[in-house]
Amino acid sequence: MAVHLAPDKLGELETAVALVQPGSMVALGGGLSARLPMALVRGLIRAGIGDLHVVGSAHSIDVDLLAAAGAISVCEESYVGYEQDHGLAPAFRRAAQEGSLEARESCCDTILTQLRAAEMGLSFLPVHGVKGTDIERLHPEYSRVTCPFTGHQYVAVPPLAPDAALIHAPIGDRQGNLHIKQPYVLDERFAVASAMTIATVDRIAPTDEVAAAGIVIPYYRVAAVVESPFGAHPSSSYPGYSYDRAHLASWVAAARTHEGAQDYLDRYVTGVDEDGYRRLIGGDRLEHLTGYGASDEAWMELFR
Amino acid sequence: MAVHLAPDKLGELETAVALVQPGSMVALGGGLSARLPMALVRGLIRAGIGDLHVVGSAHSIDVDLLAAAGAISVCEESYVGYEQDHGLAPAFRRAAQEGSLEARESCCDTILTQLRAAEMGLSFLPVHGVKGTDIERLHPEYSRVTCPFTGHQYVAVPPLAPDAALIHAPIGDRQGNLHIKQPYVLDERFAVASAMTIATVDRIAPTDEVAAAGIVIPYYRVAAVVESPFGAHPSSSYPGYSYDRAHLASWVAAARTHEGAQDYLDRYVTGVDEDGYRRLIGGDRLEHLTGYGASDEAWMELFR
Amino acid sequence: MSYRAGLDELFVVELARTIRDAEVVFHGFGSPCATVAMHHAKRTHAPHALLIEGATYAVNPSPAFIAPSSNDHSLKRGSAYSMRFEEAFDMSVRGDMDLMFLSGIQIDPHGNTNVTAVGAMPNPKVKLGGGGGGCNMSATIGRLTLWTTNHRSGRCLVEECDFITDIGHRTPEGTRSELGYPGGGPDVLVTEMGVFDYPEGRARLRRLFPDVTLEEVTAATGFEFAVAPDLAPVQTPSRDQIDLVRAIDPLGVRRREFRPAELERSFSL
Amino acid sequence: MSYRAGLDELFVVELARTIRDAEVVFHGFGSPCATVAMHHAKRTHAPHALLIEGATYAVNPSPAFIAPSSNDHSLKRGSAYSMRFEEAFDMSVRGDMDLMFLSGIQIDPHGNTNVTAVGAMPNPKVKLGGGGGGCNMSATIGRLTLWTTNHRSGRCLVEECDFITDIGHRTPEGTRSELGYPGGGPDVLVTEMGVFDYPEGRARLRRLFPDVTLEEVTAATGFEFAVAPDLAPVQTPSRDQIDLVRAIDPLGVRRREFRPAELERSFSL
Repeated sequence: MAVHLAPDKLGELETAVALVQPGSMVALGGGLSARLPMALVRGLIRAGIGDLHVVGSAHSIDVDLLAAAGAISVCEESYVGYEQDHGLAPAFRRAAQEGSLEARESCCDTILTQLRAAEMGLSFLPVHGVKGTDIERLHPEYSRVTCPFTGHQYVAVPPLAPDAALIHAPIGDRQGNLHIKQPYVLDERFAVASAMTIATVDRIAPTDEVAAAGIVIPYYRVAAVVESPFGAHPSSSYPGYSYDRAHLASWVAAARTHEGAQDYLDRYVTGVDEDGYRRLIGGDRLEHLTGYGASDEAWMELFR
Repeated sequence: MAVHLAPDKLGELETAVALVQPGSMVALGGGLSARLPMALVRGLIRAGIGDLHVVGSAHSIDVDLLAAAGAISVCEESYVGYEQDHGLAPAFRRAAQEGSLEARESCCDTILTQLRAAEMGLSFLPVHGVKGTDIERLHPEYSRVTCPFTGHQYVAVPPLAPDAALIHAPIGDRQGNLHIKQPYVLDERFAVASAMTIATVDRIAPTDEVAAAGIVIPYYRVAAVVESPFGAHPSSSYPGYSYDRAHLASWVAAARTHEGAQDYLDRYVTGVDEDGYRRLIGGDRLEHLTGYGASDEAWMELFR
Repeated sequence: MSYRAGLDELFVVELARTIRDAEVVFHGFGSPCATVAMHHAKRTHAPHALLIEGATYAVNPSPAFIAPSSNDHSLKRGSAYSMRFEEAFDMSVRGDMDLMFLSGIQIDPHGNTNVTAVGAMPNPKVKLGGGGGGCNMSATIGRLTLWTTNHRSGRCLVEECDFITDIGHRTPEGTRSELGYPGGGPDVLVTEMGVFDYPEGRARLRRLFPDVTLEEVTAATGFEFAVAPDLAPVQTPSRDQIDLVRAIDPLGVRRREFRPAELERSFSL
Repeated sequence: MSYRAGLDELFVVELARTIRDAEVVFHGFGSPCATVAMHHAKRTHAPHALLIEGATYAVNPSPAFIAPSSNDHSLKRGSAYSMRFEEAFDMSVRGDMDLMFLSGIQIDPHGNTNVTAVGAMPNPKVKLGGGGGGCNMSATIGRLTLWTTNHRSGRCLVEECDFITDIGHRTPEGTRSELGYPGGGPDVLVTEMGVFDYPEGRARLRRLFPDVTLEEVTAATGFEFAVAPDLAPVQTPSRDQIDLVRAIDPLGVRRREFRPAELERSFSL
């Protein structure tokens, strides 16, 4: 939660991911099919930074890829998967079942509450539910607290202050001011509760442009910013591009086996840098994903 | 905290203020010289709705006028006055000193925390300070709570859920969607924590225009909306108009005596409706306050 | 003259019927049937409902189609305002949401649901996706409409969940009121076979889809259940209602919740 | 060649000196001297400071003038981002703010301040404005710069506050650490007569304005205080520094904090 006041934080992906220490707690921005910090995830895998405690709400291929790379020790998310479209996350699921990662599953609202405790500088906060569910058993770090006014007993949760928040934004400036579109998911909370935010942006823009669009995460929360076009691919980064449903399907199919997942990692992650990644996906395909705005029909066709 | 789903809530000021019951807890939007809900305050005074428990952060003529009218029983604000410019609030001060209102002074952060407790549906929240100060003595409703993790003892505060939030916005639509500019002060929190929001707007606008400007308070929090041009006068309602420093000075001078304050109320509040109020202030004067944007020099001249 | 509707279409209309007008309704993610149902209700009997659109948290949008991912921006179309994440969750936990849709890979007779794991944690047989916000929200939201499209498998409606992710009417630790939970808990459970309610906090069969028998339901259900005295077939929707389902969801995303055999079921209207 | 500066100008430069570079600095409302000092520091020795502008909560603005009300929009000019109220307060209470300016109608030797009432609440002799956010913020912010322009009256620096609104180094209930407060408390007190520090949690005179004597300070101060062995005059600002004060605050809003007699004091540079 320190502030980051340097006037220019623009740098390379390799330098940015090196700010993440092995064994640290990492918050993943975005969620499901939107604004996942994929370039940073790929960068972490390339750099071999592992033993991570990842936290977040509902996520998909970001966690799944890190799990496939063996980079996660604890997964404290509320959901990992591809909804009804592609179902369970194969690599995450395999790692959880084998016990090579600890699935310390949580609830969106509990994580929100723990981040708020960190933001508010409080050593605990109460949550409404959890009591009586098996989620409580996965979290020996929770406790109970009794309201001094009503006598009601709540589950008490400790603050969650990640070492780093990884966030992708469509635009940001060199100082680290970031504009994102709703849903912000937990990104605002992550940026405040974490010791630092590491950001990728599709495009570096002048401060005036970012301010006119609306600064959602201010520069003093951001330790490093990297220009990474299509850095959220295969998730979306509106208003730039939609998510790549076919690519997600191909990953899920490949990842059904350990070998398939490793082949994908070799090909799309460790075998290339981000320039190479974009070439592999192909300019035509990426261009196609930017065409969602032409008409409702064009947008719908992306998902057919 | 009920939702308000009627499609058209546009109505008259008299009808809107009648939603406030005598004896109820009323949150005052805006703060200091900005976006005070003055038309609603004047409306309450005209309607003789009193015995109010007002809550808010740092306020000025809104509380002062209500105090002059004898409409406040409990004042739970963090500050009432005119900063270094015009100093203490004469009518509020007189009422507090005489004991005709209870100055249950609070702290901005405590009020924020209590509103958050209401928003989060929690029966208590801890605050950081207060312990060891005399503010705690003014609030027998506070308690203490011990953190189950650290053993630290915090002051615990109960939720604050006002019966009505009075908010002025530059624009809003008929359904009650409101756009305001930063500083939002506590208006977002008031709108959620209160049973209903009663709004005045300088101008009713189409929903598209309000959405493009940015809806800060959504329609389902708002029970009634009234079109009241210059409804924040003598405070500001940017981007429409700046605050009227000379008018504030004349009120403060008048209110140094009980009689002066009553003369002001007779002339500017109970003797007129809002149309009459604007005529008394004068079209030229109001027009002058809208001219702040012509140049830095023009803006500065308003305060010379 | 012949007009046939699919089970998926009847199913979402049945879900839509659990929404009342002028309510606050939410579903979260991974629930295309609930998404379609919400828009269906809003365009028919619940025009004043406040819809919170999936994981976009957009208020009252009118999307041109339902996207296969519930936080795609296409789902925000026409919405003037989107809630922040925290606004939506605060609203639910303080009890300002009237209805949430919730599904489960396992559902017990009390309406507890498991979306965490089949088999014992920490190294389960099948690690499922997880519960999103349900663990807290199920404690406080006005009432829950549960649904599953996997009743017939015999593995969904079970005597005991392997893991309780979201809270129903009672868990081994106590009833909702003993646990201090203000929400009303599960009100209705819609499956691809029929509809249950919870008159005493325990599932009771209330309706059957027209092509399903009580015996089939009994065979597929892992717990004993009461049968309502007025057990009857699900009310058949009108053709307009079915047309509306198709108009709301031209991609047929709702169909991805069903096994192929269920999608072959059709009904003459 | 003659160049004279007013006491108000020396005063805000002295306040500005308590700001270090690359710090997070806040003052709140009703404090034009602190406002001017913040902008002065930002444009001189603290270019990387993160300034939070009064009650606008705008980050690093460069206003064309200082308005007489601290939440006027003119104070936001040039700021790309404004904090929400809750962001600013959270930042302070979790200890992410380095420095806050705080004034008091009464200030005791421990640096407790009273801005609530002179005389006993609930029906005091004088009901003052109130403390804004100070009651919580003074507990957690890195350090506080206190100031008053009313030292000479003899009524401000008192042995005991009639009411403790904001916390200093100890109250009758205990020291900061006994109370569990993480912030460092008052670091400096600047008055129109001189400058105090708090080496052991108690005010000690460190500097005198050039036209003030130790005897005058002693006469005006309602508590006993130590005197630093290196007691010296306040360092005179440069002409450029004074010009900058005038450029930042062309309306002279800072002067509204001072009694007329103090404004007549001037210093040759």
